[in-house]
Amino acid sequence: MKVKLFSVLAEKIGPTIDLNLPDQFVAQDVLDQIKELHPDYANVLDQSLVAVNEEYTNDESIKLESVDEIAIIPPVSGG
Amino acid sequence: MKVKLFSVLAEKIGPTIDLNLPDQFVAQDVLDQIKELHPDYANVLDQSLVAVNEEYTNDESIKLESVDEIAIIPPVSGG
Amino acid sequence: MSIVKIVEEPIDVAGLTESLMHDEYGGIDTFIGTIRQFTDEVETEKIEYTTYKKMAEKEMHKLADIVLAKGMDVVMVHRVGELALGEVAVFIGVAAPHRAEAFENCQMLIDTLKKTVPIWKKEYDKDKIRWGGLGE
Amino acid sequence: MSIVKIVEEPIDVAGLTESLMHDEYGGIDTFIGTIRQFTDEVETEKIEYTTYKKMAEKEMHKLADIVLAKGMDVVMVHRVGELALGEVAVFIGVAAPHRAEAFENCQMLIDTLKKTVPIWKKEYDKDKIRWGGLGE
Repeated sequence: MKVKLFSVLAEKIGPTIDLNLPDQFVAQDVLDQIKELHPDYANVLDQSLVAVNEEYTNDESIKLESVDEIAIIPPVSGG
Repeated sequence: MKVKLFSVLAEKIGPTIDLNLPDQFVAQDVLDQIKELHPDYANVLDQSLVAVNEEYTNDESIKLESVDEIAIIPPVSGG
Repeated sequence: MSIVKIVEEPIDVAGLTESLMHDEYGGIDTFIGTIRQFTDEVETEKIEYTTYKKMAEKEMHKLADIVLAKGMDVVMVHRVGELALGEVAVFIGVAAPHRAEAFENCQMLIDTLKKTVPIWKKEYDKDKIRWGGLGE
Repeated sequence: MSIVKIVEEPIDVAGLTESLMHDEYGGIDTFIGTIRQFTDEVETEKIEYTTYKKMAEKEMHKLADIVLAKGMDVVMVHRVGELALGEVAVFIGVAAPHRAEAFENCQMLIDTLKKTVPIWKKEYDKDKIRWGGLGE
Protein backbone atom coordinates (compact mmCIF):
# COMPACT_ATOMS: atom_id res chain seq x y z
CA MET A 1 0.00 0.00 0.00
CA LYS A 2 1.38 3.38 -1.01
CA VAL A 3 1.09 5.88 1.82
CA LYS A 4 1.16 9.59 0.91
CA LEU A 5 3.64 11.83 2.71
CA PHE A 6 3.62 15.62 3.00
CA SER A 7 5.64 18.55 4.24
CA VAL A 8 8.98 17.70 5.83
CA LEU A 9 8.31 13.94 5.47
CA ALA A 10 7.72 14.24 1.72
CA GLU A 11 10.84 16.30 1.33
CA LYS A 12 13.05 13.91 3.31
CA ILE A 13 11.53 10.51 2.47
CA GLY A 14 9.60 11.13 -0.76
CA PRO A 15 5.99 11.77 -1.78
CA THR A 16 4.92 8.20 -0.93
CA ILE A 17 6.21 5.23 1.04
CA ASP A 18 5.32 1.57 0.42
CA LEU A 19 4.07 -0.28 3.47
CA ASN A 20 2.74 -3.79 4.09
CA LEU A 21 -0.43 -3.21 6.04
CA PRO A 22 -2.48 -6.07 7.52
CA ASP A 23 -6.19 -6.54 6.71
CA GLN A 24 -7.07 -4.65 9.87
CA PHE A 25 -4.96 -2.00 11.58
CA VAL A 26 -4.98 1.26 13.53
CA ALA A 27 -3.38 4.60 12.66
CA GLN A 28 -0.55 4.06 15.11
CA ASP A 29 0.50 0.90 13.25
CA VAL A 30 1.08 2.97 10.12
CA LEU A 31 3.13 5.56 11.98
CA ASP A 32 5.12 2.83 13.74
CA GLN A 33 6.03 1.09 10.47
CA ILE A 34 7.36 4.35 9.03
CA LYS A 35 9.22 5.11 12.25
CA GLU A 36 10.97 1.76 11.99
CA LEU A 37 12.06 2.48 8.43
CA HIS A 38 13.01 6.11 9.17
CA PRO A 39 13.88 6.48 12.86
CA ASP A 40 15.28 9.95 12.18
CA TYR A 41 11.73 11.27 11.73
CA ALA A 42 10.22 9.68 14.86
CA ASN A 43 9.72 13.16 16.32
CA VAL A 44 7.65 14.35 13.33
CA LEU A 45 5.72 11.06 13.15
CA ASP A 46 4.84 11.29 16.85
CA GLN A 47 3.14 14.62 16.09
CA SER A 48 1.38 13.37 12.94
CA LEU A 49 -2.16 12.13 12.25
CA VAL A 50 -3.25 9.55 9.69
CA ALA A 51 -5.92 10.32 7.09
CA VAL A 52 -7.86 7.59 5.32
CA ASN A 53 -9.84 8.50 2.23
CA GLU A 54 -9.16 12.19 2.99
CA GLU A 55 -10.61 12.03 6.50
CA TYR A 56 -8.73 12.20 9.79
CA THR A 57 -8.67 8.96 11.77
CA ASN A 58 -8.10 8.54 15.48
CA ASP A 59 -7.88 5.20 17.31
CA GLU A 60 -10.54 3.36 15.34
CA SER A 61 -9.81 0.06 13.65
CA ILE A 62 -9.34 0.42 9.88
CA LYS A 63 -10.12 -2.29 7.33
CA LEU A 64 -7.55 -2.37 4.53
CA GLU A 65 -10.26 -3.12 1.94
CA SER A 66 -12.01 0.18 2.78
CA VAL A 67 -8.84 2.20 2.15
CA ASP A 68 -8.59 3.97 -1.21
CA GLU A 69 -6.04 6.47 -0.04
CA ILE A 70 -3.96 6.81 3.08
CA ALA A 71 -1.81 9.75 4.10
CA ILE A 72 0.34 10.95 6.97
CA ILE A 73 -0.58 14.45 8.15
CA PRO A 74 2.18 16.25 10.05
CA PRO A 75 1.07 19.22 12.22
CA VAL A 76 -0.64 21.61 9.84
CA SER A 77 0.54 25.22 9.55
CA GLY A 78 -1.55 27.04 6.99
CA GLY A 79 -2.84 30.60 7.33
CA MET B 1 -25.27 82.32 20.43
CA LYS B 2 -25.92 80.18 17.37
CA VAL B 3 -26.30 76.51 18.32
CA LYS B 4 -25.72 73.93 15.59
CA LEU B 5 -28.41 71.32 14.97
CA PHE B 6 -28.11 68.01 13.17
CA SER B 7 -30.13 65.05 11.89
CA VAL B 8 -33.88 65.26 12.51
CA LEU B 9 -33.49 68.52 14.48
CA ALA B 10 -31.69 70.24 11.59
CA GLU B 11 -34.31 69.05 9.16
CA LYS B 12 -37.27 70.16 11.28
CA ILE B 13 -35.89 73.31 12.95
CA GLY B 14 -32.99 74.38 10.73
CA PRO B 15 -29.19 74.03 10.75
CA THR B 16 -28.81 76.45 13.68
CA ILE B 17 -30.94 77.99 16.40
CA ASP B 18 -30.26 81.28 18.18
CA LEU B 19 -30.24 81.06 21.97
CA ASN B 20 -29.53 83.54 24.76
CA LEU B 21 -27.11 81.68 26.98
CA PRO B 22 -25.94 83.08 30.33
CA ASP B 23 -22.24 83.55 31.18
CA GLN B 24 -22.22 80.18 32.91
CA PHE B 25 -24.52 77.24 32.13
CA VAL B 26 -24.80 73.47 31.88
CA ALA B 27 -25.72 71.30 28.88
CA GLN B 28 -29.21 70.69 30.18
CA ASP B 29 -29.91 74.47 30.09
CA VAL B 30 -29.26 74.49 26.35
CA LEU B 31 -31.52 71.50 25.73
CA ASP B 32 -34.23 73.04 27.95
CA GLN B 33 -34.20 76.34 26.04
CA ILE B 34 -34.69 74.54 22.73
CA LYS B 35 -37.40 72.34 24.24
CA GLU B 36 -39.28 75.44 25.28
CA LEU B 37 -39.08 76.87 21.77
CA HIS B 38 -39.88 73.53 20.08
CA PRO B 39 -41.84 71.33 22.47
CA ASP B 40 -42.59 68.91 19.60
CA TYR B 41 -38.98 67.71 19.70
CA ALA B 42 -38.75 67.20 23.46
CA ASN B 43 -38.38 63.45 22.88
CA VAL B 44 -35.36 63.86 20.60
CA LEU B 45 -33.80 66.52 22.84
CA ASP B 46 -34.15 64.25 25.88
CA GLN B 47 -31.97 61.72 24.03
CA SER B 48 -29.42 64.29 22.84
CA LEU B 49 -25.99 65.35 24.10
CA VAL B 50 -24.40 68.78 23.86
CA ALA B 51 -20.97 69.29 22.27
CA VAL B 52 -18.85 72.34 23.00
CA ASN B 53 -15.88 73.04 20.74
CA GLU B 54 -16.43 69.62 19.12
CA GLU B 55 -16.21 67.74 22.41
CA TYR B 56 -19.01 65.98 24.27
CA THR B 57 -20.02 67.63 27.53
CA ASN B 58 -21.78 66.03 30.48
CA ASP B 59 -22.89 67.84 33.60
CA GLU B 60 -19.94 70.19 33.93
CA SER B 61 -20.42 73.93 34.16
CA ILE B 62 -19.60 75.73 30.90
CA LYS B 63 -18.29 79.29 30.63
CA LEU B 64 -19.83 81.11 27.66
CA GLU B 65 -16.51 82.88 26.94
CA SER B 66 -14.83 79.49 26.35
CA VAL B 67 -17.40 78.46 23.76
CA ASP B 68 -16.38 78.80 20.11
CA GLU B 69 -18.93 76.35 18.84
CA ILE B 70 -21.85 74.56 20.43
CA ALA B 71 -23.93 71.76 18.93
CA ILE B 72 -26.78 69.44 19.82
CA ILE B 73 -25.93 65.77 19.15
CA PRO B 74 -28.98 63.51 18.78
CA PRO B 75 -28.35 59.76 19.22
CA VAL B 76 -25.72 58.88 16.61
CA SER B 77 -26.38 56.14 14.06
CA GLY B 78 -23.41 55.79 11.75
CA GLY B 79 -21.96 52.53 10.54
CA MET C 1 -0.16 55.38 6.56
CA SER C 2 -3.24 55.46 8.72
CA ILE C 3 -6.30 56.82 6.87
CA VAL C 4 -9.15 58.33 8.93
CA LYS C 5 -11.84 60.42 7.27
CA ILE C 6 -15.42 61.17 6.30
CA VAL C 7 -16.02 61.14 2.53
CA GLU C 8 -18.86 61.93 0.17
CA GLU C 9 -17.68 59.86 -2.77
CA PRO C 10 -17.87 56.02 -2.95
CA ILE C 11 -15.42 54.21 -0.65
CA ASP C 12 -12.52 52.55 -2.47
CA VAL C 13 -12.50 49.23 -0.60
CA ALA C 14 -9.71 47.71 -2.69
CA GLY C 15 -7.40 50.72 -2.34
CA LEU C 16 -7.97 51.01 1.41
CA THR C 17 -7.33 47.29 1.91
CA GLU C 18 -4.15 47.62 -0.13
CA SER C 19 -3.01 50.50 2.12
CA LEU C 20 -3.05 48.09 5.08
CA MET C 21 -0.63 45.60 3.54
CA HIS C 22 2.84 45.96 4.98
CA ASP C 23 5.65 43.43 5.34
CA GLU C 24 5.72 43.97 9.10
CA TYR C 25 2.09 42.92 9.69
CA GLY C 26 0.83 39.39 9.14
CA GLY C 27 -2.87 39.84 9.84
CA ILE C 28 -5.40 42.29 8.45
CA ASP C 29 -9.01 42.39 9.57
CA THR C 30 -11.47 44.59 7.73
CA PHE C 31 -15.10 45.38 8.37
CA ILE C 32 -17.30 46.65 5.55
CA GLY C 33 -20.75 47.97 6.35
CA THR C 34 -23.16 48.14 3.40
CA ILE C 35 -26.75 49.30 2.95
CA ARG C 36 -28.92 46.29 3.75
CA GLN C 37 -32.24 45.81 2.00
CA PHE C 38 -34.20 44.13 4.78
CA THR C 39 -34.12 44.60 8.57
CA ASP C 40 -36.59 41.98 9.69
CA GLU C 41 -39.79 43.00 7.89
CA VAL C 42 -38.68 46.53 7.05
CA GLU C 43 -37.53 47.09 3.48
CA THR C 44 -35.03 49.91 2.99
CA GLU C 45 -34.77 51.80 -0.30
CA LYS C 46 -31.88 54.14 0.44
CA ILE C 47 -30.13 55.81 3.36
CA GLU C 48 -29.01 59.38 3.73
CA TYR C 49 -26.12 59.91 6.16
CA THR C 50 -25.34 63.32 7.58
CA THR C 51 -22.51 64.29 9.93
CA TYR C 52 -20.98 66.96 12.10
CA LYS C 53 -17.87 66.46 10.07
CA LYS C 54 -15.17 68.23 12.09
CA MET C 55 -16.27 66.60 15.33
CA ALA C 56 -16.83 63.21 13.67
CA GLU C 57 -13.30 63.11 12.28
CA LYS C 58 -11.96 64.21 15.67
CA GLU C 59 -13.81 61.35 17.38
CA MET C 60 -12.64 58.90 14.72
CA HIS C 61 -9.05 60.00 15.22
CA LYS C 62 -9.40 59.46 18.99
CA LEU C 63 -10.40 55.85 18.30
CA ALA C 64 -7.76 55.27 15.64
CA ASP C 65 -5.06 56.67 17.94
CA ILE C 66 -5.84 54.01 20.56
CA VAL C 67 -5.04 51.30 18.00
CA LEU C 68 -2.10 53.10 16.40
CA ALA C 69 -0.55 53.47 19.86
CA LYS C 70 -0.48 49.65 20.08
CA GLY C 71 1.73 49.54 16.98
CA MET C 72 -0.94 48.58 14.45
CA ASP C 73 -2.07 50.31 11.25
CA VAL C 74 -5.65 51.58 10.99
CA VAL C 75 -8.14 52.69 8.34
CA MET C 76 -11.49 54.25 9.27
CA VAL C 77 -13.58 55.76 6.49
CA HIS C 78 -17.27 56.62 6.68
CA ARG C 79 -19.25 57.85 3.73
CA VAL C 80 -22.05 60.43 4.01
CA GLY C 81 -24.73 61.60 1.59
CA GLU C 82 -27.30 59.48 -0.15
CA LEU C 83 -26.40 55.76 -0.44
CA ALA C 84 -28.23 53.14 -2.50
CA LEU C 85 -28.78 49.49 -1.52
CA GLY C 86 -25.54 47.54 -1.37
CA GLU C 87 -23.29 50.59 -1.31
CA VAL C 88 -20.49 50.75 1.26
CA ALA C 89 -21.21 53.10 4.18
CA VAL C 90 -18.19 52.33 6.33
CA PHE C 91 -14.82 50.64 6.02
CA ILE C 92 -12.73 49.80 9.08
CA GLY C 93 -9.41 47.97 8.81
CA VAL C 94 -6.68 47.00 11.24
CA ALA C 95 -3.31 45.51 10.32
CA ALA C 96 -1.44 43.86 13.17
CA PRO C 97 1.45 41.48 13.71
CA HIS C 98 -1.00 38.80 14.92
CA ARG C 99 -4.56 38.07 13.91
CA ALA C 100 -6.28 38.02 17.30
CA GLU C 101 -5.42 41.66 17.93
CA ALA C 102 -6.49 42.64 14.40
CA PHE C 103 -9.95 41.13 14.97
CA GLU C 104 -10.30 42.53 18.48
CA ASN C 105 -9.35 46.08 17.55
CA CYS C 106 -11.32 46.18 14.31
CA GLN C 107 -14.46 45.13 16.16
CA MET C 108 -13.78 47.66 18.94
CA LEU C 109 -13.45 50.44 16.33
CA ILE C 110 -16.75 49.76 14.57
CA ASP C 111 -18.62 49.13 17.84
CA THR C 112 -17.36 52.40 19.34
CA LEU C 113 -17.80 54.41 16.13
CA LYS C 114 -21.48 53.50 16.22
CA LYS C 115 -21.76 54.88 19.75
CA THR C 116 -19.66 58.04 19.71
CA VAL C 117 -19.07 59.43 16.21
CA PRO C 118 -21.61 62.12 15.22
CA ILE C 119 -23.02 60.58 12.04
CA TRP C 120 -26.74 60.10 11.55
CA LYS C 121 -28.80 58.04 9.19
CA LYS C 122 -32.15 58.87 7.69
CA GLU C 123 -33.55 55.61 6.43
CA TYR C 124 -35.97 55.73 3.53
CA ASP C 125 -38.00 52.56 4.09
CA LYS C 126 -40.83 51.32 1.93
CA ASP C 127 -43.39 52.06 4.64
CA LYS C 128 -41.95 55.31 6.07
CA ILE C 129 -38.85 57.33 6.92
CA ARG C 130 -36.91 56.26 10.01
CA TRP C 131 -34.27 58.29 11.82
CA GLY C 132 -31.54 55.95 13.08
CA GLY C 133 -30.78 55.80 16.78
CA LEU C 134 -33.99 57.49 17.97
CA GLY C 135 -36.23 55.80 20.49
CA GLU C 136 -39.82 56.45 19.51
CA MET D 1 -21.83 32.48 -4.33
CA SER D 2 -19.60 30.94 -1.70
CA ILE D 3 -15.98 30.49 -2.87
CA VAL D 4 -13.82 27.84 -1.17
CA LYS D 5 -10.55 26.74 -2.73
CA ILE D 6 -6.79 26.28 -2.74
CA VAL D 7 -5.03 28.27 -5.46
CA GLU D 8 -1.51 28.60 -6.81
CA GLU D 9 -1.87 32.04 -8.37
CA PRO D 10 -2.01 35.31 -6.36
CA ILE D 11 -5.23 35.84 -4.38
CA ASP D 12 -7.54 38.50 -5.85
CA VAL D 13 -8.48 40.26 -2.60
CA ALA D 14 -10.59 42.93 -4.29
CA GLY D 15 -12.58 40.46 -6.39
CA LEU D 16 -13.22 38.12 -3.46
CA THR D 17 -14.34 41.03 -1.27
CA GLU D 18 -16.66 42.16 -4.05
CA SER D 19 -18.17 38.66 -4.22
CA LEU D 20 -19.33 39.07 -0.60
CA MET D 21 -21.35 42.21 -1.25
CA HIS D 22 -25.06 41.47 -1.43
CA ASP D 23 -28.06 43.67 -0.68
CA GLU D 24 -29.28 41.19 1.93
CA TYR D 25 -26.16 41.40 4.12
CA GLY D 26 -25.15 44.52 6.00
CA GLY D 27 -21.84 43.43 7.48
CA ILE D 28 -18.77 41.86 5.91
CA ASP D 29 -15.72 40.84 7.89
CA THR D 30 -12.59 39.76 6.05
CA PHE D 31 -9.30 38.39 7.29
CA ILE D 32 -6.20 38.63 5.11
CA GLY D 33 -3.07 36.77 6.14
CA THR D 34 0.16 37.96 4.54
CA ILE D 35 3.78 36.89 4.71
CA ARG D 36 5.28 38.75 7.65
CA GLN D 37 8.93 39.77 7.61
CA PHE D 38 9.69 39.49 11.33
CA THR D 39 8.43 37.07 13.99
CA ASP D 40 10.15 38.42 17.07
CA GLU D 41 13.84 38.23 16.17
CA VAL D 42 13.42 35.83 13.25
CA GLU D 43 13.55 37.40 9.79
CA THR D 44 11.64 35.55 7.08
CA GLU D 45 12.65 35.76 3.43
CA LYS D 46 9.89 33.71 1.80
CA ILE D 47 7.48 30.89 2.61
CA GLU D 48 6.65 27.81 0.61
CA TYR D 49 3.21 26.36 1.26
CA THR D 50 2.34 22.80 0.28
CA THR D 51 -0.97 21.01 0.67
CA TYR D 52 -2.85 17.74 0.43
CA LYS D 53 -5.20 19.56 -1.88
CA LYS D 54 -8.23 17.25 -2.12
CA MET D 55 -8.38 16.77 1.63
CA ALA D 56 -7.64 20.44 2.34
CA GLU D 57 -10.53 21.61 0.18
CA LYS D 58 -12.78 19.00 1.80
CA GLU D 59 -11.86 20.30 5.27
CA MET D 60 -12.34 23.90 4.14
CA HIS D 61 -15.80 23.05 2.79
CA LYS D 62 -16.72 21.44 6.12
CA LEU D 63 -15.91 24.73 7.85
CA ALA D 64 -17.60 26.92 5.25
CA ASP D 65 -20.74 24.77 5.43
CA ILE D 66 -21.11 25.50 9.15
CA VAL D 67 -21.31 29.22 8.37
CA LEU D 68 -23.38 28.86 5.20
CA ALA D 69 -25.92 26.85 7.20
CA LYS D 70 -26.43 29.92 9.41
CA GLY D 71 -27.51 31.91 6.35
CA MET D 72 -24.27 33.82 5.74
CA ASP D 73 -22.02 33.98 2.71
CA VAL D 74 -18.44 32.72 2.95
CA VAL D 75 -15.14 32.97 1.08
CA MET D 76 -12.13 30.83 2.05
CA VAL D 77 -9.13 30.88 -0.26
CA HIS D 78 -5.63 29.69 0.60
CA ARG D 79 -2.68 30.05 -1.72
CA VAL D 80 0.10 27.47 -1.99
CA GLY D 81 3.52 27.54 -3.64
CA GLU D 82 6.30 30.01 -3.02
CA LEU D 83 5.19 33.35 -1.53
CA ALA D 84 7.30 36.47 -1.12
CA LEU D 85 7.16 38.93 1.79
CA GLY D 86 3.87 40.82 1.91
CA GLU D 87 2.04 38.45 -0.41
CA VAL D 88 -1.41 37.21 0.61
CA ALA D 89 -1.45 33.59 1.83
CA VAL D 90 -5.06 33.37 2.95
CA PHE D 91 -8.31 35.29 2.53
CA ILE D 92 -11.33 34.55 4.70
CA GLY D 93 -14.54 36.54 4.40
CA VAL D 94 -18.00 36.32 5.95
CA ALA D 95 -21.03 38.38 4.94
CA ALA D 96 -23.87 38.40 7.46
CA PRO D 97 -26.99 40.38 8.23
CA HIS D 98 -25.35 41.73 11.39
CA ARG D 99 -21.74 42.52 12.15
CA ALA D 100 -21.21 40.57 15.38
CA GLU D 101 -21.87 37.26 13.63
CA ALA D 102 -19.63 38.26 10.70
CA PHE D 103 -16.70 38.87 13.08
CA GLU D 104 -17.37 35.78 15.16
CA ASN D 105 -17.61 33.40 12.21
CA CYS D 106 -14.70 34.89 10.27
CA GLN D 107 -12.44 34.45 13.28
CA MET D 108 -13.72 30.91 13.87
CA LEU D 109 -12.93 30.03 10.23
CA ILE D 110 -9.33 31.22 10.28
CA ASP D 111 -8.68 29.79 13.77
CA THR D 112 -10.03 26.38 12.76
CA LEU D 113 -8.39 26.39 9.32
CA LYS D 114 -5.03 26.75 11.06
CA LYS D 115 -5.76 23.66 13.16
CA THR D 116 -7.43 21.24 10.74
CA VAL D 117 -6.72 22.03 7.09
CA PRO D 118 -3.74 20.07 5.67
CA ILE D 119 -1.54 22.92 4.49
CA TRP D 120 2.08 23.21 5.58
CA LYS D 121 4.56 26.01 5.51
CA LYS D 122 8.29 25.81 4.98
CA GLU D 123 9.68 29.08 6.20
CA TYR D 124 12.92 30.30 4.67
CA ASP D 125 14.31 32.45 7.45
CA LYS D 126 17.55 34.38 7.37
CA ASP D 127 19.19 32.04 9.91
CA LYS D 128 17.69 28.70 8.77
CA ILE D 129 14.69 26.85 7.35
CA ARG D 130 11.77 26.27 9.72
CA TRP D 131 8.87 23.86 9.19
CA GLY D 132 5.69 25.40 10.54
CA GLY D 133 3.76 23.62 13.26
CA LEU D 134 6.55 21.25 14.31
CA GLY D 135 7.71 21.11 17.90
CA GLU D 136 11.49 20.73 17.89
